[in-house]
Amino acid sequence: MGAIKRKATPAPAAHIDAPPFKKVLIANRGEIALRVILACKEMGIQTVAVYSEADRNALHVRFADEEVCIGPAPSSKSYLNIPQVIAAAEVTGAEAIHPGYGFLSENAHFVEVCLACGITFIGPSAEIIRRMGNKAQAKATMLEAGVPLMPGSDGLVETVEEALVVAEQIGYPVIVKASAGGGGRGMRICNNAEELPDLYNTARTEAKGAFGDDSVYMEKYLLEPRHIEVQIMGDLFGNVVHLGERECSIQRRHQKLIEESPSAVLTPELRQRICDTAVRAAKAVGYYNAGTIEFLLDKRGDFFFMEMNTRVQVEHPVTELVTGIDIVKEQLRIAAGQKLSFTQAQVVQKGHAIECRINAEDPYKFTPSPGRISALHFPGGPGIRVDTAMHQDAVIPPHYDSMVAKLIAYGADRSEAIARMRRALDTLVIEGIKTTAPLHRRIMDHPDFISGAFSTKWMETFMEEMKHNPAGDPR
Amino acid sequence: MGAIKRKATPAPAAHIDAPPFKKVLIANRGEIALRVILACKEMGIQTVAVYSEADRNALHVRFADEEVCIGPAPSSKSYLNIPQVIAAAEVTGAEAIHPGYGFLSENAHFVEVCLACGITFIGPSAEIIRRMGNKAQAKATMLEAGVPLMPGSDGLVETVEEALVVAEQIGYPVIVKASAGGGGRGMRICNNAEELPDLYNTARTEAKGAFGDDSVYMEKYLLEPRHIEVQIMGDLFGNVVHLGERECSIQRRHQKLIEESPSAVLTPELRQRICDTAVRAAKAVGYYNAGTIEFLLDKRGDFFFMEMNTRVQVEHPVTELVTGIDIVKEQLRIAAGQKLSFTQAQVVQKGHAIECRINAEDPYKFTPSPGRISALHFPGGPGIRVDTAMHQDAVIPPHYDSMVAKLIAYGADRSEAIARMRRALDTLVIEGIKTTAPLHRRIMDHPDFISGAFSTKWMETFMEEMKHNPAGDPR
Amino acid sequence: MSTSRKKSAATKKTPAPRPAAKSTATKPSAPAVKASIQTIGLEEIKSLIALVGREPFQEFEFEAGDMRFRIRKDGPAPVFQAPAAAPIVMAAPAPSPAHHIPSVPAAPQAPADEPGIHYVTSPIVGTFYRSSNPTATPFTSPGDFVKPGQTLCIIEAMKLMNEIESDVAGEVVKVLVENGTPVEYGERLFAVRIG
Amino acid sequence: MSTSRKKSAATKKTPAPRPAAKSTATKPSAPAVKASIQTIGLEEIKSLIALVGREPFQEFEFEAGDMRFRIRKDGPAPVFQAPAAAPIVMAAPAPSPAHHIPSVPAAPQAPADEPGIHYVTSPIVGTFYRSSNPTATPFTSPGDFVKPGQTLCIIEAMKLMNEIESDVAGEVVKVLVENGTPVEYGERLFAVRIG
Repeated sequence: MGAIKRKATPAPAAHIDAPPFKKVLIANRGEIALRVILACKEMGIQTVAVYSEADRNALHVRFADEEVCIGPAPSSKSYLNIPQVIAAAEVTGAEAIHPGYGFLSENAHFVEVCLACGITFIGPSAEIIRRMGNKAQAKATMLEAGVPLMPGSDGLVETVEEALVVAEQIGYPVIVKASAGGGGRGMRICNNAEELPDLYNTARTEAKGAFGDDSVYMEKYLLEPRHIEVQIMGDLFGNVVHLGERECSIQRRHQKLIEESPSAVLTPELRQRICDTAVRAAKAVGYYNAGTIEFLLDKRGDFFFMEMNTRVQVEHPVTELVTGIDIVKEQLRIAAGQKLSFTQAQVVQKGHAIECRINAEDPYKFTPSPGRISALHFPGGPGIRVDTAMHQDAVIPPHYDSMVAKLIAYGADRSEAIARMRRALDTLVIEGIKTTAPLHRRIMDHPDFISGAFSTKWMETFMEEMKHNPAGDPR
Repeated sequence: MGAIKRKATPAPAAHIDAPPFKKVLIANRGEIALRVILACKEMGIQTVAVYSEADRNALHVRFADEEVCIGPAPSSKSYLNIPQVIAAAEVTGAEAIHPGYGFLSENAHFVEVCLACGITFIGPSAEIIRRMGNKAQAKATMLEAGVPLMPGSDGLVETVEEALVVAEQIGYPVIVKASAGGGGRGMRICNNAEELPDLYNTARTEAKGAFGDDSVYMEKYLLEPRHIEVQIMGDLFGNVVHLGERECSIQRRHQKLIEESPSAVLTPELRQRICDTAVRAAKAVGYYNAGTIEFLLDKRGDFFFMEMNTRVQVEHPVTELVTGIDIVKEQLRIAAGQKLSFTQAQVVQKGHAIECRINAEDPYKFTPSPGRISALHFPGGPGIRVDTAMHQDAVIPPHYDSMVAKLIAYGADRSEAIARMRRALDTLVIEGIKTTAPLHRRIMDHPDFISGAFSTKWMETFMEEMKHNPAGDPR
Repeated sequence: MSTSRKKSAATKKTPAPRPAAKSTATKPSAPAVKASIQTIGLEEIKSLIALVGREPFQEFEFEAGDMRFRIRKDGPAPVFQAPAAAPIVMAAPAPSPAHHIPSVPAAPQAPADEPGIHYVTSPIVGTFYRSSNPTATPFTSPGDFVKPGQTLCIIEAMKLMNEIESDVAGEVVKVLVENGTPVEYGERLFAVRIG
Repeated sequence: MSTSRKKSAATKKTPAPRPAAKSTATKPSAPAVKASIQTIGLEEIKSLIALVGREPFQEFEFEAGDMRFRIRKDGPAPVFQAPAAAPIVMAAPAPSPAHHIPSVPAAPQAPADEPGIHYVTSPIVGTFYRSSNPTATPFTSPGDFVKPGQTLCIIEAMKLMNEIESDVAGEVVKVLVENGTPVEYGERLFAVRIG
């Protein structure tokens, strides 16, 4: 096995602003590790890649200035292994660590270890991560900041009588949920007071059987909500701005498949209201770094706080394309103690961007399809951005997530963005593994997608349609 | 050999505007053929690729809806073979032909054949092409339209006395050129009246020896001119707008290597003046389609008409990136008789774009390097556009030009665009052939390039520098 | 135009059957409009003539049922430099084994060739016709013996009828293209068993 | 933390040498600054002490020529849950042929291994030291015979000294890493001829 290599890097050119860091370690893999490396390269920052034995030939390793093998393939022994990541930063002299998304990115303990070792964590403080990671605490904070929460019971609902009172307060339909629950069990949707008593009792019985705990709580149930999130950025000086919203309603089992910006359904007034609310939410926790506030939006234009992600998001490129702001470079500047390089007034949403996540999965059954990529061609030309760490002959290891590429199309308007995404999917070649590209291609032609008439429930009905029309694969 | 294939294409979706044509044949190969196919796909136009036997496995063939082999590898027997191209349009029922650049794109005869056969040529009329293709006629037209021409003798200069008078009128330095000349022979640069008689006579003697013709003419000689060109677009209704300028001074033997927009040296006033002049020039010939007016700019801000290109330019992407306008799609609309889809006021230059032409050549000796691409990775991420028809295992045939890809970097400003181009070149992998990528990488680090202090002569001095510092290859 | 198509003579080095280009004054008829127009009146003919007059055609032939007419204009010569008056007769390209023309990659999808079988391929892009007009008998059919220079078919391109000649002697064993369908450069038209 | 490093014990299935983790109270010194500072005055020492005081170091040792000093702070314990006072002793990973851990691809750049030679590899990322402190003799040198469980070197990571033990018995034939240089996970440290 090879020793830690230091590669020759061109001397930083005179005109570049002093880089915010000399050397940054990227504690991640795949496309996001490469994305951070690209940002560092643009800023004249030296990069250290860490990798597991399964990723020896990965592009993030190839393109970093230095590389350190930190463990065997399983994440728990490599990318999630805090002492190994820290030791890699120490032996290479990296001043800061960018966590990407996933892995250690929202691990408050890791942030504390970085701090203790004198390494800058490129993200918010451990305290902010803890506060927003704890659902109850996050909700309490948001309530205080005047951010709308999903109406619901104040804790557990002990009796049918109480359930009826709560339902009357928050309005039907309501959902009764097992507090120990998950996976839809111990969960009942009620449309009116008549059916509530029976459904309440069934939910409790089912919860008891499934989890050994029959305690339930209640929330308002949105029939066809949209997932709208707001990208925010804050610095250490208390400045917080938003970069507009992203529409992420095309999702399957809470896994986003397609994201776009702007949303096709927000009026300028509603957009302003949601974005202002997100800024208020971020300011309430003294937020700094890139962050995302996720909301559910109902048909009447009411929106409710879901959660905050305290890291760069998979779908950040759509926001970068419509605003022209490089979110990852801004993260690096913020972590180095610089002020935000732009004001709210300078953030302008222009054009439309759509991202399709291309996963190594069967496009209809979603079973993972790891393996070797025998032929590869990524689309290019106007308005297409590809974020990927794949290459021909790359082997997709079974140990990590299945995303192989993000295909992002930009156009002057939504119609041009869709047209470009279609032809990008038509000129994408990935052979040797199955991918979700054909699924995306079908969605791009679907009247609901084209008209923007979809909710977070849409993929379910779409998959049903597909079952009855499996032959319509346009590829 | 396979028959003409018709591939299944998804039905055009409801929301797309009626496509300007039903079916377009692309009379070209390589990246520009693919570029036109992408534009057609976005507009719902069916595409027909033509190809020579050497291009059987090319991507423009793979991604077109139909494909017709039109001849053996040599261009003269395939891509330049007018009857074969026309016959391919006839048998496939293509209504229009997009010529790309090079090959038949500025062939007035071909335009006439298209007309005679009832096929729309996507470009200007044969008459316009003839007029702008003939140097004397183009100059006369420009003079009439008040476009500044390079000061010079009115025809041949017969005697030393006449030479001295002309030189006095146009100002030193002047250049004496053999009217039959080329390649620098029979050419003399004179800085003052004292050296003129001798140099004038030497030029004539050399011209006589080299070409058997000692007639010479004179022009003003610009010491370190810059190549500035203006992208214009006109429609059949007499509307002509400009899309700003491109700086193309980084060239070697009149072959452009790097192009950018905007130019780093134009003041807003000068930009306005050059662009207005270009629009005037295009209006003077009743121009329609995309076109480029090339100027030489001297150090004092004077500029002189060089020539007009009546087709889409290799470097059109830099303009597309800073204006957000899709030039190829606009060409298709114009040819179908639609009005320009934007006004001059709607054209806004935003940000900065740089293009590097990656050629299959030795980066220092420029000897062609055809062959098989054994490994390939194109850079992605924010601000990078790649226009290419290459793929891993592609074989670059020796019959055609050596450009394998256009790497285009976009940034909020020139500094960000340069930084992105650097990291794009650093993450570009092309194995199996030599390319000019390392040369571009060095130029991106050169203080002259960074400061914008270069002229069309700059590559000569840069290549000299390289000879003395061949080891400095940053890759 | 015609020279660039006489591929076989120029590129062959072995003493293989070498068809000579020949000129002929006989003009095969244009492909007939084979639609359901079985009868046509004087007014229709007049309107066709007027239409042809407006179009930049040099020549126009029409045939329907028993009727057949032809228009030829003496206007400006057509802009492309082709002998407009006479059809071009050309030879099919000779077989070109890879070692003769190394710049042409072997077609990867070509099936393994049967020994003794020669394929007559199309030297141009156009529409393939087996006979000089729809009512005529085909130039050749399976079982016929052909000799070099013998016309095998017509390929129409740019309103011109191009006779394609055999470049070998032998028995036609198969016609590989349907009458009236487009063919591309190099496409196999006939399989001929040499001998 | 220490459990995740005891790779050999957890993953081995064959009855191979299985070193036990052991604890030791002796703390090896930190690596010396081996630069060209041959003499150093009181002022320099003071400034070094001040510097170290500001940094979040637990311990600092310095050595130049005859001089040697060491600083140790009793500040707040580091936030990570590691036994800060004692170094962690861990076993080197046992040889892991591909059929035992198929998820780990064979390193493509590894040269063909000499038969009978076993490589002791690093179970962690850190800085490699051959001895417990700069003046001490190396734990092992070429020619030495080692047995399973014997300490071969120290790897420093996160200010902790981790003793690396041999997982085989045999003769050390080569030390593959320079003293004081960084090593990564899986990097070969010693070549041992088994026997």
